[in-house]
Amino acid sequence: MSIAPSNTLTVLKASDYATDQEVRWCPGCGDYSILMQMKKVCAKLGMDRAKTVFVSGIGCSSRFPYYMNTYGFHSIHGRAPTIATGLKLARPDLNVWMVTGDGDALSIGGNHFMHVIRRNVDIKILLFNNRIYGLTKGQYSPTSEQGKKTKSTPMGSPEFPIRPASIALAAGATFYARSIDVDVKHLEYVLERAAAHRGTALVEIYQNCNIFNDGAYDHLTDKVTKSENTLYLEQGKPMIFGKAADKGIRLHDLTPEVTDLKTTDPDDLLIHDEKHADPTVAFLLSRMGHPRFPEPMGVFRAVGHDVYEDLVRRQNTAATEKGVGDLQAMVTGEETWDVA
Amino acid sequence: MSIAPSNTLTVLKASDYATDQEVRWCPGCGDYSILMQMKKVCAKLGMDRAKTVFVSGIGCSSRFPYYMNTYGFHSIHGRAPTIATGLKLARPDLNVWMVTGDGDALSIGGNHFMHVIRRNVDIKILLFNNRIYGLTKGQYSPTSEQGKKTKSTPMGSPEFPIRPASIALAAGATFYARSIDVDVKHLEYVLERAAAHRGTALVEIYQNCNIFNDGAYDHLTDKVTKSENTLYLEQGKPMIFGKAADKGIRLHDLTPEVTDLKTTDPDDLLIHDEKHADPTVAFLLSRMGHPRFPEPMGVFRAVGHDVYEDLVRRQNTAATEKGVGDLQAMVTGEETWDVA
Amino acid sequence: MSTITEEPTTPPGARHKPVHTLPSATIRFAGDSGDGMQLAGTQFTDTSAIVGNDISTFPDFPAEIRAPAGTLAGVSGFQVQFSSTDIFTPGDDVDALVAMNPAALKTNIKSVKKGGIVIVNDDSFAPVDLKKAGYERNPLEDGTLNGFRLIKVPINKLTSAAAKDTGLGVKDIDRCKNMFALGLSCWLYGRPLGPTLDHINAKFGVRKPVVAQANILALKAGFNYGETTELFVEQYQVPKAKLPAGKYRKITGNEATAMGMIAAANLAGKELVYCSYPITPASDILHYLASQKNFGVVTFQAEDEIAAIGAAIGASFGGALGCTGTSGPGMALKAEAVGLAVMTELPLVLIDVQRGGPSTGLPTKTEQADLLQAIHGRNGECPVAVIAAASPSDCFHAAIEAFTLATQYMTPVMLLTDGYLANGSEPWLIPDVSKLPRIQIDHPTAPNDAKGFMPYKRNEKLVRPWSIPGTPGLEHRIGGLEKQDVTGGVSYDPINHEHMVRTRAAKIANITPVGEDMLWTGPQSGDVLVVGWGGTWGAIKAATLDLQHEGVSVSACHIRYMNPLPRGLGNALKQFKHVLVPELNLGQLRTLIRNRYLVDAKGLNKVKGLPFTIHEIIDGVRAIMAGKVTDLEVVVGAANGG
Amino acid sequence: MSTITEEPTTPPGARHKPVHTLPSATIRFAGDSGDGMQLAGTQFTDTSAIVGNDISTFPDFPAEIRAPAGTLAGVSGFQVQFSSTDIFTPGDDVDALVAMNPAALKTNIKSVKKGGIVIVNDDSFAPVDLKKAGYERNPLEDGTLNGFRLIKVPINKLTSAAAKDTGLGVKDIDRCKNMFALGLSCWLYGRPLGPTLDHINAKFGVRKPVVAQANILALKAGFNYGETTELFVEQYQVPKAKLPAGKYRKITGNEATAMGMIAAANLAGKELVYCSYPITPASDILHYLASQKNFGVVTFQAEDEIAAIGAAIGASFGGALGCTGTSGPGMALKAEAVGLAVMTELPLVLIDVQRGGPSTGLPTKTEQADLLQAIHGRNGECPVAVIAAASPSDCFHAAIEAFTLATQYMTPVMLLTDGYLANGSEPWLIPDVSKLPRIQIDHPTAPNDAKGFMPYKRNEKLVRPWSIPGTPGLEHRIGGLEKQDVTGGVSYDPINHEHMVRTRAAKIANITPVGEDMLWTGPQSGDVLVVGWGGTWGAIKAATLDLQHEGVSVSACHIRYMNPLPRGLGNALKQFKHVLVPELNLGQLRTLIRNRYLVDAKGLNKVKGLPFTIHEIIDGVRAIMAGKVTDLEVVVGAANGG
Ligand SMILES: Cc1ncc(C[n+]2csc(CCOP(=O)(O)OP(=O)(O)O)c2C)c(N)n1
Ligand SMILES: Cc1ncc(C[n+]2csc(CCOP(=O)(O)OP(=O)(O)O)c2C)c(N)n1
Ligand code: SF4
Ligand code: SF4
Ligand SMILES: [Mg+2]
Ligand SMILES: [Mg+2]
Repeated sequence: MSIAPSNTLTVLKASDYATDQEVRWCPGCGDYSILMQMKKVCAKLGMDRAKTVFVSGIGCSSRFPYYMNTYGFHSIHGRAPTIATGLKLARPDLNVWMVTGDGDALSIGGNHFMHVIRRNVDIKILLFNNRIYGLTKGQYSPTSEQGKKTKSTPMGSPEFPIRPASIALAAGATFYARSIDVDVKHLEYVLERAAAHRGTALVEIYQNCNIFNDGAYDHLTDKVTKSENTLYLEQGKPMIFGKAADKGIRLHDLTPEVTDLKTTDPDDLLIHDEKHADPTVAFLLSRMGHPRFPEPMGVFRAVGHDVYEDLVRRQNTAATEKGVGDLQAMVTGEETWDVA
Repeated sequence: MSIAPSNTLTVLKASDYATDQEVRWCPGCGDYSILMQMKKVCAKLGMDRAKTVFVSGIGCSSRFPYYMNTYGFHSIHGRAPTIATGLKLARPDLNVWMVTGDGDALSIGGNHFMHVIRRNVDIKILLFNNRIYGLTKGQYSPTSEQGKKTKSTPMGSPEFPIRPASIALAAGATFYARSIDVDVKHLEYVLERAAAHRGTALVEIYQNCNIFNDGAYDHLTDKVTKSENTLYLEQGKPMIFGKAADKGIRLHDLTPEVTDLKTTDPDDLLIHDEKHADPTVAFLLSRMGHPRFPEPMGVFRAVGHDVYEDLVRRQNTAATEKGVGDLQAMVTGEETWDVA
Repeated sequence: MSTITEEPTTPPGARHKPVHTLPSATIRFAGDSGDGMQLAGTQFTDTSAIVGNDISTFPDFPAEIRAPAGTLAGVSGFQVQFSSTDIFTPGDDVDALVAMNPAALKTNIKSVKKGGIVIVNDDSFAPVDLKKAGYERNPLEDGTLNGFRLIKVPINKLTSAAAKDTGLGVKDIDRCKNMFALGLSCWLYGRPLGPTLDHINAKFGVRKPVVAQANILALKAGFNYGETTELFVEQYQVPKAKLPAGKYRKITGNEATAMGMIAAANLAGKELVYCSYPITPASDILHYLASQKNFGVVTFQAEDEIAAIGAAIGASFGGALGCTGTSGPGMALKAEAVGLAVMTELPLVLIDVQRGGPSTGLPTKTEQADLLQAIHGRNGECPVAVIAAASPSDCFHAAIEAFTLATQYMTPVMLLTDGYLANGSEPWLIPDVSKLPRIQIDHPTAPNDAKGFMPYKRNEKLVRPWSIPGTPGLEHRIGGLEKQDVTGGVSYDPINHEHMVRTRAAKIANITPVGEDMLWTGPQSGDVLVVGWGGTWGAIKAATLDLQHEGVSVSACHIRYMNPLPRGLGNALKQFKHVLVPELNLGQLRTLIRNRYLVDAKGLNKVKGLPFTIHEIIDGVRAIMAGKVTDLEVVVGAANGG
Repeated sequence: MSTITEEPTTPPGARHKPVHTLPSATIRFAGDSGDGMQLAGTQFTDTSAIVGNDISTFPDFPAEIRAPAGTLAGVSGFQVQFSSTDIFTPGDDVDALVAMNPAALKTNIKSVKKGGIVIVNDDSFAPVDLKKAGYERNPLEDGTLNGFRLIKVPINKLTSAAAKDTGLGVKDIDRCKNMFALGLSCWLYGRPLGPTLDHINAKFGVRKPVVAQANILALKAGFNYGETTELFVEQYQVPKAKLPAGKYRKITGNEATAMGMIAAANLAGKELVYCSYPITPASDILHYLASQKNFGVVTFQAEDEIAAIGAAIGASFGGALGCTGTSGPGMALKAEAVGLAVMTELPLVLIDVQRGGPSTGLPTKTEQADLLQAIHGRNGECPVAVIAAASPSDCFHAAIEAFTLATQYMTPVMLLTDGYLANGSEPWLIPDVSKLPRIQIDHPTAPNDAKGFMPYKRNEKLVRPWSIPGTPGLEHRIGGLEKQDVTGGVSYDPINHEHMVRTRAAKIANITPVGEDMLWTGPQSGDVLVVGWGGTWGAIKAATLDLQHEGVSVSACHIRYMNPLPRGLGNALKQFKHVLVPELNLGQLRTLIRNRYLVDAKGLNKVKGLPFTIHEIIDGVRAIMAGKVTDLEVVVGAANGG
């Protein structure tokens, strides 16, 4: 998949990736920032508009393709992974991005989500996780916290939230990263990393729905608490966080624990390795979360692996090398007889 | 959910749980043994036939309910978890078992499978994993090894197999155990453990399909290689295996490795703890497999946790305590006016 | 709850200005999604109902949660007709439009009667506002509104002036604009402010007294503005309607549907297990039921529509009243599982709140295009009963009937409503629930045959017993493979298969209605019969009555039981020269009628995401009487897609 | 490939016994799933084809993979009619039955003609075998078979005797039983052993010479047994048929469908992307295509049916020929996504190999009950084109036509076949592929409008351009929300919605067939018109010809284009006194015809999981001519489920 323009050498600006469609998200919605960073990254990488396709399901987040001046497909609820898979099978040359929400990807679309990751189709997935159903006006989603009061759960949700990262890693994700709508630089970095990955790259973006779930991520955005609650993952570096970089994560009896750096031997700290062959450590990170732990942000996992459409296409090549199909021969088959 | 008979005190034999239906699996199919062990366990625990329900999807394995003289529902492909969930919501008093296959549970039914586990509905799931679609005569399944040649993949499957255990643990499984059709004692033990668990208990059973995927588990059944390839998990015990119990599993740089006990300090060995609050270690076990590792058998995880239908029902109780619903009052509502 | 005395309410402002009495009037509030038009409309409606008018409402909101302020996409409207005679629709044309911004004016002006009143918020017509709405020039000046009675009111300024002393922030004061507009409207039509004042106090009084005060001030300012300024030369009043005596409430279709379900469970002495995946416009049913847990209602928000119906089937198997509700796309997903419920012959109620299709279509708009999906949308010969509600309050009874049929016949029953019924409201003479018929359900407790329990041994209505787990001695197994009759065992026997296919068909074909299967307006013979179904009842009935007053020989037969069709229908159709079938689709009921009775029924079809106006029906009847059938036939042609 | 001389093949054994010449004969091989009956039947068929007979086969196997040996559930059968005249069905009644065990005898004896030959494997009628089959007493002795020509052969003993010297294990030798039975049958009907010998050598010759030898010995032993023993007093021969000259092959419906798809891709110069989830009886299409990767065919075994259609839509969006195939339950699951393809107006081919329903129903049996699902089974007004294949080989052409329509009209096209066509086979005059018409496809490369590229700007056939990603300057976005015509932007505009709904309907309604939309047998006017569709073509045609020979004024019109219906159909129907519609359902095509043309078509309906016999059709025609319409009308009543 080539993402460099084939047809032009003119340098494109972020605004060149915008359509004439008026953006119809609520004022203040976190989606705006994600759209902006995406356009920036497109420009920075000079993505070929003609060869780029944004595929989405249904939800506020899934309106995304209308706002990108590339090819786009706003499909049906939960099915974007299937459309993206078919598109890549037919057209491995395209640069395919998928946009989905926590309901679209993990509720109705959970199975396709799991299987596209398992197959490692070469697409980039942006999962807008606002922990709510936005478009249908505020019911809890699979990522909503237990006990959450919503339109459909006036007495609180009885369900245990799911961690997209855990599911993805269990399905064999070759790339998983996490960022948040308002942290524009970090988001931009993560999007670039996803663009560079070959295979399914899942980016979970914490996104604020200021109408139906406002403040879901205050602990990660609030000036005061932000740095105490965020663990920025850096390849090869020990896991340290806190405003004063005074806390770290170490393993104790196979479970992570927060330790005070003053009293800890730095060598005991976990070292982040996104290339770790075994997904277990990344899985361990996926279980860490507020309030017991800081939320890991950045690239959890990025490993190389065969890509589905390559393997499929290789079979065509191999078969064709033994001789391109002859239609007449096929229709004729082995056993025939003549009638005079 | 009471599983002791309410209506009778006569002791039941395994044969009492058999129906008059002739069993229609292929001669030699691993399903026969599973059926036998299940009936034994029913008898041993004196399960009340009237209060026990077997729900299944579609597949050879899903024929199971017809052969159990309890209530049964042979539903549609992949949807058994949804039927079982509704049944438990309506009837928390019932003892509900679900029977499914690797295709039924992980292909078409993957999403429901994930969600029923996430909700921790109090059902027992028997997943017959023969790594093939049996009933449709031999296409590869999501658990089939990459490169597998089947009717639908004459040049080998291009897909990367999924580990049911990994997915289940990622979804928050409170109980996961693994056994194999021919190891009847072990299977019986595991089924008993599942019966005793409150919440979703997933039992993955390696099952041989002698027609379309014969010998898939030879490495675990073959007299010679069996003990070298099997790691029996025992609560609180170090992970040791091998005919001579001469090998163990230890962690090195956060990944498991096989070590020779002669040269290893026993304290370095991993100690199995099915009660570990953090699912990460169980997840680590779920990644271990032939040929690099012995296959862990037994109870990976068994932790207590709120049960979905309890939480739902508690809301009804709480609401009702504030006053049982008055139909006339509801129909009347707040704002009314009189027309004389 | 306020009571009304016999003498008509004299509008307080009536002393200053001439008061015209109207039989009925229609007002529409239109503004930005953020302008609180739905609330203003609702309050105006409640007030009108309380003063004794008959009312009918039509809220109309955008698909976006909150499209950018000032844009056409963001316009939210609420129309209400209030009347001294009984009415059946929210009104065709609008007598008075309240437009809070240019976008609202642009999207709604077409519906205003010539000479109608147009109240605009003058403060929101700055060039930038006009641009957002796509106006080149200012419509308030360029003569666009000639022929209307334009009334420009600086609502922003007046509102802030009114509430400035409350000390409330500018933003919050601005939020009171809708109350000013409401107050003004109340004055115009002589509506008391009391009910709204009560509402404001109930809502903010205690928690946010300042907000309450600001809203009250704005409301009163609006009222007084009408009374004091010279902008209005006259005032109107709509006397109370002669409705049957009794206690009334206002009700929407979704509320009625949910209440009907709870009532059904109650009447059957059963628990209701409602399983659903949110989807517009059906979600409110889930929301309502989730708030009624003290009725023992169990609600399950499933991971998708398939899980929802699966859980409902599981609940029914367990002996509860399983139900699943959705809209068109969700119903499409349930198709395979409906087949399972048909094969296992379990009671199940499916609710389809129809919306604009195909595919995602027009999620917030109304349509009637899921009828043939309801009847034919499954593999194999897979019959289910289908009922359609005719009005918002009829949803209550239709829901009870659906559960009655489902349990009495051990079959899935589809209940069709639509976005118009779901969100529209009307006054409802509150029923005495003690008078509602009980739903009799018997679960067998002992074997029904010498050879043991036979799960598919049928009664004279071809219905099998509903035996539930937990019953000793009745252990049995069901599933989706063809069943042997009587024993319920799996059977591949050809004779049995044919027998079962015909038995399942006959069971449905012979259903006896438990409610009215058709609603007649007028005599059962004549020139034109207008045959309708579902949410078009109001418009068709109103049109039919109007035409009858003109002496036209027309009757209306509104079908509530779509499958099986009403017994008498075939014969009834033959008593008329013409049969016209108005539908908000390309002719779905019509295909059923033509096929079944070989009657050359013509279609009057509208697929705009909007309900019929009374005039559209009237014109249709006139056309068919004038022999203008070929025009309609074009429509018919398209209807069949071939 | 063997060539046939003009003179009929004289059976080698003919010198000893009288040879009767028959115009045609029907033989059925029946035994345990493990007995290799499908192979015996296939070989007998191939041989008959090679000697120049017309042939038609009907394999019939159980839903279980391998039910317990000797049980009724485990019986697998293969019937073939071979003839000297051209035939259209595998035959009504069986002239000769080969029953390898009691269960096979019990389940098949009813289909044997009175006086027919019944060859049983004497060695498998021990008490235990009888018990497994549920026989109280031995049918070979208790007179059950009086009236048949019973021939008891100790096949086990004779087979092992024949092959004992090969040194092959007992189990393996036992596996040669079917070859003995085949050899005997070949002798009986004077078929040469050559083709089977070739087959055995090709299959085992090199790899397993011993197995090959054993099979050959058994085959010859069977043949000689017939010739030498006195059990058979006479022998038969069926001369070659006068088929059009040319090169022939045998073909099943699933093979033809798969080949047609590859041919279509080839003719369009496109890649085929076939996305499917395994399901009986459609899986073999996936299997076949997966083995043709050297044609650039991409096959995708999806996680479920919804993923399969989603991927097919994605592939079509990318510019490939996207196709998804399944059976009834799977088609039900695809309903929502079909709507997406309709809204986005992308080419898509959906194949439904119909099986017995509803729900899981009878997975391995045939039925025609998905027609109305194909036409109406989606939310909203959601028209698609529907084609139905009439015979196994017709599937080849129907598949090409489906892709032609899909790409020429930018629409989903449903291709309906059924289990009978899918697994049944017939001789096929191999087409010269160079004579097949190319499929012309143009993807725009430049904007189609001054204002830029307009994805929904239509041509005179109302078809939008198929512009694919990768084309600079044509970037655009599509989706499931209602589209504005021309621009393709999201639109909630009422007028546009109605326009689009009618445009989508008109586009389908005005499709011009690219193949024969109806197949006529007989004149286009007369007393009775038999209207059929799909796999019943053979039986209907044969019955019609028989009746015509008797001088009955009957014609048959077989519909291949189900939506839109053939242009001339309405008029044609009116040229007959009676219209009879035989269907393997409760009257689905009939409802379409009655609705569309208001013709009082009667139904002849069979829902047994089995194809029509010729006599059933003949009796139906006789009944309708005898005015026995009320009986049929009962059927009609049930057909409408109301
Ligand atoms: C088949 C189907 N079911 C349900 C819906 C209604 N629906 C639309 S979006 C949505 C969930 C949106 O939540 P999420 O995916 O988190 O997206 P968000 O709006 O929060 O960005 C639902 C239930 C639908 N459009 N289609
Ligand atoms: C909706 C639907 N799709 C497909 C099928 C066909 N089908 C039946 S079982 C099955 C898979 C069986 O595999 P598995 O679940 O592993 O069960 P097994 O037969 O191996 O025990 C499939 C694809 C079906 N019955 N229904
Ligand atoms: S509802 Fe929430 S997620 Fe949707 S657009 Fe508005 S703010 Fe954003
Ligand atoms: S096909 Fe395989 S899984 Fe199915 S019954 Fe036969 S042996 Fe068992
Ligand atoms: Mg969301
Ligand atoms: Mg399997």
